Amino acid sequence: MVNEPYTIKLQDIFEGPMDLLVHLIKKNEVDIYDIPIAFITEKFLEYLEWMKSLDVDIAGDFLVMAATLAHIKSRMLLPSRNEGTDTDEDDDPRKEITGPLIEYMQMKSVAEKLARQPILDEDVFSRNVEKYNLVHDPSEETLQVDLTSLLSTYRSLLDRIADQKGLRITFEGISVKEKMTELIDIIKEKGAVAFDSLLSDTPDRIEIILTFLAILEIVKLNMVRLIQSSPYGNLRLIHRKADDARLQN
Amino acid sequence: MLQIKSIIESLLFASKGPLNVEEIKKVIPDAEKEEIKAVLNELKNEFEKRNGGFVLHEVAGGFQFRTKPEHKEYIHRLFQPSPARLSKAALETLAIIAYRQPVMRSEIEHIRGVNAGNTIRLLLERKLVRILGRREIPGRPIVYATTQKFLEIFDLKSLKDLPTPKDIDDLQTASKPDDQSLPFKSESADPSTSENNS
Amino acid sequence: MLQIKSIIESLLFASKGPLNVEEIKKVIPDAEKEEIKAVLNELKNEFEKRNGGFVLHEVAGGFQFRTKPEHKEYIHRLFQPSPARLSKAALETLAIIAYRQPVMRSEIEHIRGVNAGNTIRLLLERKLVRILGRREIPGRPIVYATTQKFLEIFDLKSLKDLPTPKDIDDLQTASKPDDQSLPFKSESADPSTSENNS
Repeated sequence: MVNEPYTIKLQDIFEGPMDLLVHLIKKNEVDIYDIPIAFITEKFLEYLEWMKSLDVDIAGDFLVMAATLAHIKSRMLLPSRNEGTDTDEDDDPRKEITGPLIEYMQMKSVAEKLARQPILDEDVFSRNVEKYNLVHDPSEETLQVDLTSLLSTYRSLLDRIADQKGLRITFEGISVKEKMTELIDIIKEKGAVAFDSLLSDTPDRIEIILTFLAILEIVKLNMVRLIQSSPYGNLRLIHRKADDARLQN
Repeated sequence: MLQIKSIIESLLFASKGPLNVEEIKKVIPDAEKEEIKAVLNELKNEFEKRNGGFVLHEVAGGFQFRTKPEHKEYIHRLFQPSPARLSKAALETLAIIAYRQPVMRSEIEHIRGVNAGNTIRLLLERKLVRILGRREIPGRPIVYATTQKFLEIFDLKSLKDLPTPKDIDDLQTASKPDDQSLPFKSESADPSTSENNS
Repeated sequence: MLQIKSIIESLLFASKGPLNVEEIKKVIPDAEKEEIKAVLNELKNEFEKRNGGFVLHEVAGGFQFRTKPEHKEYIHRLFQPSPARLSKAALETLAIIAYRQPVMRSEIEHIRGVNAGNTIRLLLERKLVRILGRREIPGRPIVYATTQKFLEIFDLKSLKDLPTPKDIDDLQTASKPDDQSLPFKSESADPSTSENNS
């Protein structure tokens, strides 16, 4: 069945269908701009068969690629609609994989070149100053902060309290939070505002909902008072502080 | 082959702690102990004579490169916490304020399980958080939020750009089918490629 | 007062990462930038000439003392176990992020043809990539970029220093053993063309 048995070592298992395609193209010294699609498809399927025979789970990505190749192959068999014109090249169904393949091969070449650099902590070493004597108290140790450390700190806090009863932490959309902060700033500055004036000139539904949710949250926080003078009338938001002052005068 | 002196110097440079003759011998078995000892003393003299920023110091039965004591003032300045450096406690508090703002001190303390007064003060001083206002409930507790400077330091355009724990959790799962992660989008609607990614 | 050269050397020695002129200036405000720059180059030449175990290396926009690649075997023997090497998948994903930044997960998966979630997570954990923000399209997907540490680890002065992808003609012949051993050919392709800034 397979006349040329694969001699692939297990560590050479391909990362994905693209990786396999690149291997087939290089191994068979195929011109990337003129891929013999029937041949490559056959080799691709042979490899899948081989993986199956080893009881390796074939990832869905490989099957998608097999289908894509088969589809291109069938389109190659159809006569070109623009026969006789100069657009033959543009019509080449193989274009669908040629472009992505070139892109992937280029990125692979960059990865290979990167791996050849003298890599820090693998080929060259800097001084190990993690435990530099200057830090006397470990609690005083400072960390370089970045988004990833902020996020992972928050996640580990959530994990830490996950089991505690009576405390429910939900992943709230940050957008409502941001809106709240923004609105409190406005209301604090102006003392009182109408709901309408908090919206942009052409608010979309999301913005209206977001603003409304944020206002409800602010009211819940007891930082503003909400007044509606007539049914369906405009909502007015009054800063609690300003409200107090007015009542006293 | 590399010079033994050069190898020993690189080991002393990269090592976490002081190295003694036996430890070096283990890494360079070909070298004689006497030779290693001689090289260490040679290096020590060389760096002393050089009169640079650091010397090879004999300590705890071994040798270690160390800066000279007279430089400590400058090195302390180098390590002075900049706005981009925070203690673990401060980072935790900042994370809670960032993700749960507007938030009260009691909520922060509830999550962290410890008093947060000092770290909040530090974050206020560093202008990473601000007082947004007070909740009009008994005790009128202060409500905290993050600042513009917070966004600058974390390189965010707005709070909306803050990644959530969910974003990280999503990385563990396969991408959603509508994520256009198919190897190829075939321009013709091909049933065999459109629903296969799960 | 201590010699500026000696101070700068001690700072470079004590610092965790590469230091640039501005950072040194902050610690020694009296020194002129030009002076600092001159001292850095002087030190660099001096350590090169010394031909010892480490040199002053210019990387990621700054200067850092580093051992020479030829010593790695000995240093690895000193530090067992050595850190895990990055896998092929991690390197490819990193190459795509470096070239296409800011880039979405789906774009990475589109190019590699496989799920990238776990690899991105690993790269985030190792601080080689970072979350830059979100793209303003439906779903507001996270976009990724490389970090300063990426430059430090891969010995790049800046992103402009990234290796250029091979020409297609080279890619096709890459399977022939003779071609594979070619050193970095300086490609005619300008790194700032198409691939770099989409």
